[in-house]
Amino acid sequence: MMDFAWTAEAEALRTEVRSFLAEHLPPELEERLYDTGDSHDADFVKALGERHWIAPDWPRDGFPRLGAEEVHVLENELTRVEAPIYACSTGMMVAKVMHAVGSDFLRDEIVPKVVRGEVTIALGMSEPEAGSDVAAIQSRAREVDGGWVLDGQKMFTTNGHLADYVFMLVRTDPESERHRGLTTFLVPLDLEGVEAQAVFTVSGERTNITYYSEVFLEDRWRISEVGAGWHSLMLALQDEHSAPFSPHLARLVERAEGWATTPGPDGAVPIEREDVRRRLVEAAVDLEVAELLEARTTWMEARGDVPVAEGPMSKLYSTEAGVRHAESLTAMVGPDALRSRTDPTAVADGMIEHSLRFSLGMTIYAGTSEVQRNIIAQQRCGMPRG
Amino acid sequence: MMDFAWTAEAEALRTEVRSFLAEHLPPELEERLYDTGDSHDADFVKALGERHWIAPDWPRDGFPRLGAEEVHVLENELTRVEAPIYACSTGMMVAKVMHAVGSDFLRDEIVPKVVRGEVTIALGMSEPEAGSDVAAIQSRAREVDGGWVLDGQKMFTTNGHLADYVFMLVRTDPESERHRGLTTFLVPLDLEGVEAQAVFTVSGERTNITYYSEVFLEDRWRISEVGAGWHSLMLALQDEHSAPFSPHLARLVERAEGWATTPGPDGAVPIEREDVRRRLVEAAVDLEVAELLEARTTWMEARGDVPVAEGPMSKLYSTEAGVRHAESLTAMVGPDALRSRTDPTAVADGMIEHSLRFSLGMTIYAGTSEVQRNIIAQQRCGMPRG
Amino acid sequence: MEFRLDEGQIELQRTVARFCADRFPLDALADREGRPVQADDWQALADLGVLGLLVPETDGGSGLGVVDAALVFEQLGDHLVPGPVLWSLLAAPLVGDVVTGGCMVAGVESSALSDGAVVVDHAAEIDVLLVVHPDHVSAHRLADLPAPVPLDAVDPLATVGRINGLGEGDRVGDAATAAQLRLLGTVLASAMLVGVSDRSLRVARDYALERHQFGVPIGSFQAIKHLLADMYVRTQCAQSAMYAAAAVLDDPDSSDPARAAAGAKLLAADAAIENATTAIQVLGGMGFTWDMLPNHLLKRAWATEQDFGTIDDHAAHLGATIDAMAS
Amino acid sequence: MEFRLDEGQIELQRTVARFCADRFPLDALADREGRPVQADDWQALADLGVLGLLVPETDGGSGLGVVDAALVFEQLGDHLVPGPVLWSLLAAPLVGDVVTGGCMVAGVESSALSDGAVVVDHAAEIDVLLVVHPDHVSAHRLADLPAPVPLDAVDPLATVGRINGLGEGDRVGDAATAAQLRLLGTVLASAMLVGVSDRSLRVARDYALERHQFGVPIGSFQAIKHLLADMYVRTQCAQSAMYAAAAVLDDPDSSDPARAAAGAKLLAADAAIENATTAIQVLGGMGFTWDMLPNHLLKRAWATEQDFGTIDDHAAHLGATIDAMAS
Repeated sequence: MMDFAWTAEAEALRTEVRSFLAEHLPPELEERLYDTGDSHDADFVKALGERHWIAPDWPRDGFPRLGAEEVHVLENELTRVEAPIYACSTGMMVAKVMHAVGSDFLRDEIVPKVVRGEVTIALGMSEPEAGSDVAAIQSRAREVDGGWVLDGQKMFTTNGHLADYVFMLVRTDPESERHRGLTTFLVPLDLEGVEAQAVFTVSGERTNITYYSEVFLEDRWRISEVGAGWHSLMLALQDEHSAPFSPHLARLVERAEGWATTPGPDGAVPIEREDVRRRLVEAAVDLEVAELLEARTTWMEARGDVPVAEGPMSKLYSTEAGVRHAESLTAMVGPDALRSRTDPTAVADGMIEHSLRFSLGMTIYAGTSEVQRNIIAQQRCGMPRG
Repeated sequence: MMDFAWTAEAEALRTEVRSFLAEHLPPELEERLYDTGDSHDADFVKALGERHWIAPDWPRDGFPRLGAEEVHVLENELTRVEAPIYACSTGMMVAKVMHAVGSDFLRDEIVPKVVRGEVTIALGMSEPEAGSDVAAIQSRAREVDGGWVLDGQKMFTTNGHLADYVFMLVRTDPESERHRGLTTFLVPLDLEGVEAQAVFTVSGERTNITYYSEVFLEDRWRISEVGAGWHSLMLALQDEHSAPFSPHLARLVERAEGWATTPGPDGAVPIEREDVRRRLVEAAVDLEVAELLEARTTWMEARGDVPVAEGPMSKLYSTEAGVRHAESLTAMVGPDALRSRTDPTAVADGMIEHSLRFSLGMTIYAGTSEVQRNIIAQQRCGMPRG
Repeated sequence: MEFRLDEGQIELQRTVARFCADRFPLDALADREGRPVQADDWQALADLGVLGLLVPETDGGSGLGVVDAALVFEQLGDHLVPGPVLWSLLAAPLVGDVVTGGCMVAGVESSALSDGAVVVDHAAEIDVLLVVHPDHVSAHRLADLPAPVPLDAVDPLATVGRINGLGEGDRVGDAATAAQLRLLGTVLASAMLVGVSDRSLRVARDYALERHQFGVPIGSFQAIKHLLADMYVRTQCAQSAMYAAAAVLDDPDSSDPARAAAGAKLLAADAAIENATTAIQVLGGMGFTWDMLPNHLLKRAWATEQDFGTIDDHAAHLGATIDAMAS
Repeated sequence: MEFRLDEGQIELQRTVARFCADRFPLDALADREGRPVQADDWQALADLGVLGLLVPETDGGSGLGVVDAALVFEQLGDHLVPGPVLWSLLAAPLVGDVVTGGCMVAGVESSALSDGAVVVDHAAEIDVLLVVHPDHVSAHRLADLPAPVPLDAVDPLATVGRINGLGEGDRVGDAATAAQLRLLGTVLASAMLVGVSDRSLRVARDYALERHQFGVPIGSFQAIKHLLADMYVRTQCAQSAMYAAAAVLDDPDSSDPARAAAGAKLLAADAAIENATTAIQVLGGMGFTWDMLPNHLLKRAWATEQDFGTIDDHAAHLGATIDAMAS
């Protein structure tokens, strides 16, 4: 029998998460994150870790292991309010790789700290000449007495200025090409020779270019076998569980509805206008669909299926709908919609303006819409590669 | 100085063409063409030929040679009312090839008849396995005493059941591949072994599959040198002057405006409704742009420039706008829009319904939208082929 | 949460798919153009239990739920099954002999009325015309009505006629029944449209793999791939919303049935029209010929979009109830 | 018919392009963020004759036409030139010292007024504020107004301020002048937006050729090609409509200037926003960073869409005059 309702446990968790957020994500913290563009807050992450909400599907003494539906609700609630959890996701992505192929030191010393929210790990994969085509990387490490010396440069090291470590993919065999001769390391970000240079995005988040110049690294920080870096990277990416994207659309709709149901300076309530209702309905219908798609993906995960094209489909649908509706709802509000949050005359607290900018990155990061369409065509329509 | 007005000569010609149409394209003929799906009428074509309007840029004693702007106006007016001129266009395409590479017989006997509207020529290029990729054709001719024997099958031979000849591209060297070993012929359609089987399109036009079974053909019907067929085909296609597409959009807009300004059964005039005005404006703006683009293409031709990407751009813009607005204006009219012209209860004489079906073919024939985008990207944005 | 069909449902789906493929083969569509529903086909549909799906077992039906019926109608759309199956199924609990195939029913919503006349699919073939008014449902024996005037059908696989004047008819349902019929009709029309979307995708996909250009299947070209990916996404979205709406109709307390049904119809009609149109584009010149499947899929999509509220109607309904959507 | 620029126009275009590239280099945008207009830049613009383009030669201007001015503003958009150049140009015939660069003018349409306050680009930097009312034009010396309250600018290359209360000001134009300023402003804002569209296309094109993935330029992929083709078409359409509108303003009897201007603005704003957005998508992760050109192009497009009527405003205007469009 089909059943589209969430479990009672999941609904109970939703309430719990919301009261957690009311306590741990006060307006001041939200404001600071907005102003700095940071995607991380150490206290918030520690509080999450104390509830075992960083890796809720990971076994830990004294804590229940959450089911897929509960994990979904937890992530949804956190994402909807833009809680600073990105360093946790990246940390757990790397923790799972270390758990699978890392040394005892990494597995026993580092992984538990990630789970508890005590340390965070940024990602160092992309390079100026290696975006989607990761195999084109040029950063390198050469073996020296007692360890390695790293040189290179990584793009988009989000949290590179706040995290404790960065997960680095580098070329250890200078003669090698493409996927061969690569090795992964966990690089402490406080080592000498490491530098993070701020890069701000259109939506105001801070990411970094990180530079590595003659960085000496003990061998215990090596994650993969020498030359087996590509395999360990694949382990990280294989974790098909993708972040939910519909909460971003939900946030936009919520803000727009808030504006529409509040009387304007002339006393008129915008939602009485037909075009306002039309635009809101279009967004609300797409939001319901996006949520349904994600619910189904969650249900597949709960069954142990791999949603190999469902994740891409959800991401494609939610993020493209996000762009479309951010534009439409901006037009709905009119010129004032473009004043930003830091402007005292901003409409809807400037958050429709922020959604408009934010939405443009969503169709790019974590695989562009073009890449998602290729995956869907190949995986679900049986089209040939290339 | 920029100047966007048509010449006085062109405007005078417009008036002349309109009165010609009033005389030679009476409602009964329109209706017969609609019912049969034919794209040709011998009397109409003869009347066109008498005015030298089949090849108005072709020298002919006793007639002025029209300039690019006048040709444009002539074609626009004819296309807008769906006059049966397709067999003239295809005929002239082939006449130009015969003029360039054909024998004296073809040049002196056939070409003038095409120009005068006394004979028509259909195209036999596409095959079941060779659409955009014409070089994949399999129809063949083998040399015999005194001529050739043709075998094969051609798709989309529009007017194949009405025209006098078909322009055939066949493989004359059975060992050859792709572009080599091809030859072009002018095949009289009344020869034994030629058969035309009707294929109707979604918009109700009749095209044909033509079958050629052991058709004996004298050598005088050969157009190209043996093996030089590809070159002569390229000559035909190189004629970059493309048919105008905006008149189809103009026809749709005109019909929709006619509906919108006529009181409905309840006495209300639809154009008073805001959504009706919005939909009409969107279509009218796109129509103005489409006409501007075509005017500029015409102007380039008049200057002797080759509008290598402008033709594709005009076609892409006009035809995609056609699909979009046919859908939008159908929704504007409501359920009744879908009753066809032959239905006594039809709205707007069923012609919005016809535009809806017609528009879907426009983005396919004469190069799909995908092909047009490739051309534009390569020719005007400098993108690499392939 | 459970998105999977149970075993009975999967079996039902398979049975109907096999039946349709067997009795209404898509490679013989030309034979069906403009033809009335064949008596043996109608009897076979009745024998299969399609017409009595929602009638309780005690009354000779199958007593199944709306989700089950939706599965069946997805298949009917997928195979372009002809005839007023949906209206007959809706009428089955209200009008005698429908379940057994002895009485064929078509219908109209009273909103379709203008100057007292109605345009009805299969008008000349039916026994009874069902009219869903805002506050009641009436049934009219064809024998008591003026003879239908034949019109051109949007969908060439159907016939259509205009009936000038209905009279009173028999009152066979109250306002609640009328509302329920409208909801059921909306969801099951959506199911047919999802079937049309999915078939359009498969037709385009098969062609993209078979047809070669420049030595490779045209499905290797990114432009074609992306068209197919978008077709897939549209089908999946419409299907998810349609199943969800069907489930809400089975358990009306779980959510708002009118809202769910409106959303489903809107998405399913859009998916069917867009996908059939895209199938024409993918098939190119061949796709634009009358006898090929995309033409028939598009016509069916256009015709079914009109039943139980157009895209615009449902968008307007959702707009009017937007306050309920605020989350 | 003549679509070609004459030699004088081509020379003008080249001169302005060279000037902009030299004085406002796009690789040093970061230096210009949030910065007021520099006095020497403003003087240079005046010296080049930009501010007096439409002022008769007898009054110290260049006495050029609207098409010429459109060519210049295309370049200003293309190079993201800062400052209230458009408003100053509009004010030049009405307010003293503008042509020589001695008086900087910004402006608002009275439709922008709410609760007596106005939001003005470069409010703190100007000498005079021009207000275009429905039936007249007024000029207000900044010195006589309350001090502007700085706000965040949509376009980081501009500053913006709120002025609370305007008073009466001096009447410097009648209803006809007001109407003419609105038309000119609409067309020249369109020209700037066409410049932004075209620059967005060129940025995306260059990146698509330079950036390699899997061993080939990303411009080899059909998905990227088609994005670029659509950018090209949008730019060409907007440019054609914009030049046509400018030509109509130069020869108002040839067609309806209000309708032509509205169509141009609608198309140009859409092209600029869509192209800048597409440039971000083509440049991928890099495109989404603040310091890269696409961000600035998009911000300029958003900001300029608001000037002299948004897309929606112009669509509404055309809708209201639809009867004139019926052909």
